[in-house]
Amino acid sequence: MDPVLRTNLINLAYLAAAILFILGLKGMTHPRSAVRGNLLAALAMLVAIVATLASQQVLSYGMIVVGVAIGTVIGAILAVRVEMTAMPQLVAIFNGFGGGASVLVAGAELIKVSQMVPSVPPPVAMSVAVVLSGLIGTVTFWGSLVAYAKLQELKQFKKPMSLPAHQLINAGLAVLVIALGFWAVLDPPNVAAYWAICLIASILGVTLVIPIGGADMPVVIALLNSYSGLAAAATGFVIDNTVLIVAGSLVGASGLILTRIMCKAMNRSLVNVLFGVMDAGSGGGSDTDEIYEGRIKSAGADEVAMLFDTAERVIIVPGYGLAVAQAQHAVRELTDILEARGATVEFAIHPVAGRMPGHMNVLLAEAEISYDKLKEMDHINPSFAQTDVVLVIGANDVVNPLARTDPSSPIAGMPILNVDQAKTVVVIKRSLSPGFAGIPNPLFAADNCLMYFADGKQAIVDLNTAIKEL
Amino acid sequence: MDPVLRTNLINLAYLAAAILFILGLKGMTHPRSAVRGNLLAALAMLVAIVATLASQQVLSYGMIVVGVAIGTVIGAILAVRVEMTAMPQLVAIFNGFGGGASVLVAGAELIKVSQMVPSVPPPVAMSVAVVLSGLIGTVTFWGSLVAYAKLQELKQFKKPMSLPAHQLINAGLAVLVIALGFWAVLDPPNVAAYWAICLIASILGVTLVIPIGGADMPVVIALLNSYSGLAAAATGFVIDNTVLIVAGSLVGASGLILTRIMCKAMNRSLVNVLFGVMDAGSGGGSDTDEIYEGRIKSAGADEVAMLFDTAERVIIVPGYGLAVAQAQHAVRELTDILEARGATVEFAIHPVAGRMPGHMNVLLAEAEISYDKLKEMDHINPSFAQTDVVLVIGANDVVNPLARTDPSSPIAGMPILNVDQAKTVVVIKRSLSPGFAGIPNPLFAADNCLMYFADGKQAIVDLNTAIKEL
Amino acid sequence: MIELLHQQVFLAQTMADVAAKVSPLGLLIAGLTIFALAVFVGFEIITKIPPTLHTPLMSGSNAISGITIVGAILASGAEETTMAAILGLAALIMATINVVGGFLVTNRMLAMFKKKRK
Amino acid sequence: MIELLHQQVFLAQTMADVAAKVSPLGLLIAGLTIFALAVFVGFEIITKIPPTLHTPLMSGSNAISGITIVGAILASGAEETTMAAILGLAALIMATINVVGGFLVTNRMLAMFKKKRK
Ligand SMILES: NC(=O)c1ccc[n+]([C@@H]2O[C@H](COP(=O)([O-])OP(=O)(O)OC[C@H]3O[C@@H](n4cnc5c(N)ncnc54)[C@H](OP(=O)(O)O)[C@@H]3O)[C@@H](O)[C@H]2O)c1
Ligand SMILES: NC(=O)c1ccc[n+]([C@@H]2O[C@H](COP(=O)([O-])OP(=O)(O)OC[C@H]3O[C@@H](n4cnc5c(N)ncnc54)[C@H](OP(=O)(O)O)[C@@H]3O)[C@@H](O)[C@H]2O)c1
Repeated sequence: MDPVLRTNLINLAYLAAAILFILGLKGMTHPRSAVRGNLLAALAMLVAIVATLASQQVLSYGMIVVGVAIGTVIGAILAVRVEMTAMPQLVAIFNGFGGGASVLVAGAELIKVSQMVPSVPPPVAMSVAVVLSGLIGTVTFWGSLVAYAKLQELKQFKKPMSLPAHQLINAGLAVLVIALGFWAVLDPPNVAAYWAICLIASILGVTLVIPIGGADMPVVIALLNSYSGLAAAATGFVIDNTVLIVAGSLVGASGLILTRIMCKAMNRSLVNVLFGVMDAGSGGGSDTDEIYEGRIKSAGADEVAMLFDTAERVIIVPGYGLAVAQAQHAVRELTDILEARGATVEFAIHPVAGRMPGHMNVLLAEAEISYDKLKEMDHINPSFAQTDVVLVIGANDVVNPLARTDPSSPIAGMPILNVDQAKTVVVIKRSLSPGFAGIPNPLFAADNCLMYFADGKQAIVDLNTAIKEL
Repeated sequence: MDPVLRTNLINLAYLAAAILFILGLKGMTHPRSAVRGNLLAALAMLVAIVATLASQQVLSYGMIVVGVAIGTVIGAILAVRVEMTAMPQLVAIFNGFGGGASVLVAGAELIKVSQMVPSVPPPVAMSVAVVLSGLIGTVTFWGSLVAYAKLQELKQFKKPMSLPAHQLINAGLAVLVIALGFWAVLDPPNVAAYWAICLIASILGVTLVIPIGGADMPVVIALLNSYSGLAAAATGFVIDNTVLIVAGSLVGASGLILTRIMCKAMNRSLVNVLFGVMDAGSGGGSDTDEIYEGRIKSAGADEVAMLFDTAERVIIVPGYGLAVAQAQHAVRELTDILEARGATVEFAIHPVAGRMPGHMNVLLAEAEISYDKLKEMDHINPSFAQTDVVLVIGANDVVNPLARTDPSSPIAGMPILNVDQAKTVVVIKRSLSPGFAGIPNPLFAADNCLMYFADGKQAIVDLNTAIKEL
Repeated sequence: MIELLHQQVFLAQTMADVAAKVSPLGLLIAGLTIFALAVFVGFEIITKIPPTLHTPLMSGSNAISGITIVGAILASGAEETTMAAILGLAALIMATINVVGGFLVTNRMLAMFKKKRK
Repeated sequence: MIELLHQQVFLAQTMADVAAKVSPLGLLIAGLTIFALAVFVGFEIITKIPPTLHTPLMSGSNAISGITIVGAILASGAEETTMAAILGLAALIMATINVVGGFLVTNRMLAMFKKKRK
């Protein structure tokens, strides 16, 4: 085929792919069209890949087949095998690989250019794009790996870690990278400088993410996701490819907005998430004792079961502890039992309950709990006052009245579920230890609150047995 | 300067202009940023114009100076002189000129190409774009002029007019235009076909708009506005110019959405607006007599003034008649008088009161009535029940309870202002004749409703005098 | 001219790529890409606009559609055949009226809202 | 090759225009235009997304960022120097994992919501 026509047809396919990507992303923002949106985006990717395979720059298919085969197998196995609860980690890993790929593509192109005969220095714009690809992509790669390790709760990464003079080290590394960047741009093509940038960016990726607490990882992943989009867009500038630029900048922009939305839901600023290492357990100590002392009423399965005997309206508030205990199936059974006894059961879903957005929805959906039982905060808050029993399972911060009353607390201003207005509140958790925000919870000391200390799953299983025996 | 660099710098300026246009349009969608948005868009235009003047295609500036000077003077005079109430017409005229300009630019380019030596047929894409520019631009031009005539209430255009077999004629013209279009594309460059297309499109522009009622003109103008954007975008393809494509398609898309939003606010479909000639006065006759007979209580200025003597809470409902009577300043005075007497006065603004969106806001703003007295429908509807006197000035359809009760009426389903819930309603209009929808209004026959028959302005002036004499 | 071209093109671009980019189809594709993206931007921006702003928005975006003034300037400054030049001048006058009048009238409308706001 | 170019270019385009379009700065501008528009689209689309969809959206858009697979294919199919080819293969494997895994896992997540909906 006429090479000009061929190139044009490929570009036309890229245009189609770009439009499909946009439609796909648009679809993903509405619950009803989300599945179709994802499929559209996948179709877009397929179109782009097939078009690329037809390019005259592709001379041999051997390597391509090998690479795609290996990647597909690994990706598919990971995606199909993973537990629902481990999804955030997996997304982090995938994201890191995307960033890494951008780095390598830009590097390969730079090597190709540096070996051209006759040697012509590449245009400035290309050199800049190469540097950006390398920098952003590498930070994404290592940052995502650290995020993975934290979410997977690998021992070494469990706690927020910070080196002495941490921000100073980061600043030093950043200055170093910028200097190397100037070198690479002013003396192109410069393969050595490129790898040096990637090296420093690797360290930077680790030191940037490692001090951030595991619970903030969803925000970090959203941000790194935005970065991987930007890295892809930069790579698009390097190899002058429209679809890379469109798809990359789509993801870059939407990731940034998503990051902001997530920060807002937690009532924190992005700067605070990234640099304001949260003082785990601050203000604990004496405060805690004061609040709890002598006011905690604890109960066992049988006592709690009695409460449910007469309850007509029950609301269950799931939290991070439900995910840790993997109690969703037991909760499903509890729901069935209560409904069989004639009670109405609803779930109150706080927007930041758990450790990733929509965490509770996914968990409860896994246990096949009907979607219309899950109520959003604004929707269900007015009805707590008419509720007989509220069962809080492994939630803490999202039901902490300090958010309303103590303007100095780290969750001040965060809207919470007003469970304290119910007739009786039962809280299932293993101890009085605090949740993610590291602060005590006066709810536990309230008159209408009963503590049921146990692992979430065991507690519910026992409770189910007890109710059946009533 | 190096011609390549010069072209590139111009394109860079076009990119800046495109971004400014987007930011400007974005700004215009929020009340607080609207002024700034408009200025940004104007700045964008300036950047684009200055960049174009630097182009090496511009060989002489004589004609340009003349053209810009004439256009600026005319445009500025029209814009500064126009009465607030005549703005919709003016926008229609401006819009038509934009469409016309696109037609002429595409025509000029076509002539240029047709006279090239050696003669090379232009690419298909260009021929198609030329045809689209001519067609869409011409329809926009003539359609806008007709819309202007209707809004200006020129005698000949006052009523919806329709020829016998009107839609058939339109269809015939459309087929003819398409045939000519094929000729122009298949045998390029074809100047004769182009002008023929423009001729037929001129007739089409008139016949498409002329049967539509004057009150639907805002929707038609929004649609024609979208067309003029598309014509500009098509012209952009003709002369291969990015900023024309970006700005044109921005306007094309946003105009289409705006059209849909406006149709929704009137509870009608676009097809209904464009082709469903509204039967003015249908269902009038006997119905009207039945509804009104013996139930109308009419009052004069003095009687109405008595009502205000004791009223503590007054709501004024302005409608199209207020604009016709130019009563806004008198209303302002009434407000001042009532407030001086200790009453609270608010204005209930229905989204489609008047004949263009925001019509009432603009009118009342002109009379310097404070912005926070103007309440939107959803906001004020619950408070009618606690209101002593509602004063309806020249509004009819927007307070017609038939919208709630009669599913066969043309305004069925349109949300209305629930003025009938107030203690007393006073309606100022000249007669019992219907409003835009052509239907009777049972409100006028309600027990708590007083009719005050007079021209809107005179009525308020008299009322003001009467209240002062109390 | 061809040397000019040659000298400006970075060699890593294959000649076929270059030729494709400036071929009629290539230009069309580049234009369509921009068109499609701009249409999406336009659609997405005008989602939840309050009724009060419908008229100013209409008038403001109408002024934007006067961008065709760019084409009119090119046409009337080209010293082409008389016919093309006359068309260009007429186009320029019309487009200028649209642009100048459009922005001014929008500003007047919006200024009215603003004044009262404070 | 130059003839090829010549023959494809429509003559109404001046040579300077053509040269500008394929010059490094011209390519950058074309890319930036697309970049800017796509950024606006991205910003505008993700405005009012419900929290439930945050995680699937994150995962889905993450899969989209695997578009760099296009670059990886070009790099690994180019029969270039060994070094570039090895980098290309590594890039291709990583990008494929991102794309395949990303879309699959997103689909799994979304399927969970959907099943219950009915
Ligand atoms: N959703 C998101 O996107 C997101 C992202 C980042 C951060 N966050 C933050 O995470 C927090 C979420 O609030 P939350 O109320 O869901 O959780 P939380 O405040 O972190 O509290 C979780 C509670 O679960 C208990 N728990 C842990 N393992 C358990 C087990 N096996 N059985 C029973 N209980 C167990 C813990 O108490 P014991 O140790 O005493 O059992 C802990 O107090 C918020 O502060 C939010 O800002 C959310
Ligand atoms: N706002 C928009 O964007 C828009 C666009 C298109 C269509 N519309 C339609 O327009 C209608 C607007 O409703 P509306 O209640 O504002 O107006 P309306 O229903 O058209 O009624 C206006 C009333 O004002 C009276 N009137 C006319 N001139 C007057 C004068 N000089 N002094 C006193 N009264 C005078 C007329 O009665 P007399 O002749 O008896 O005096 C008439 O009944 C709706 O049906 C809407 O759908 C609105």
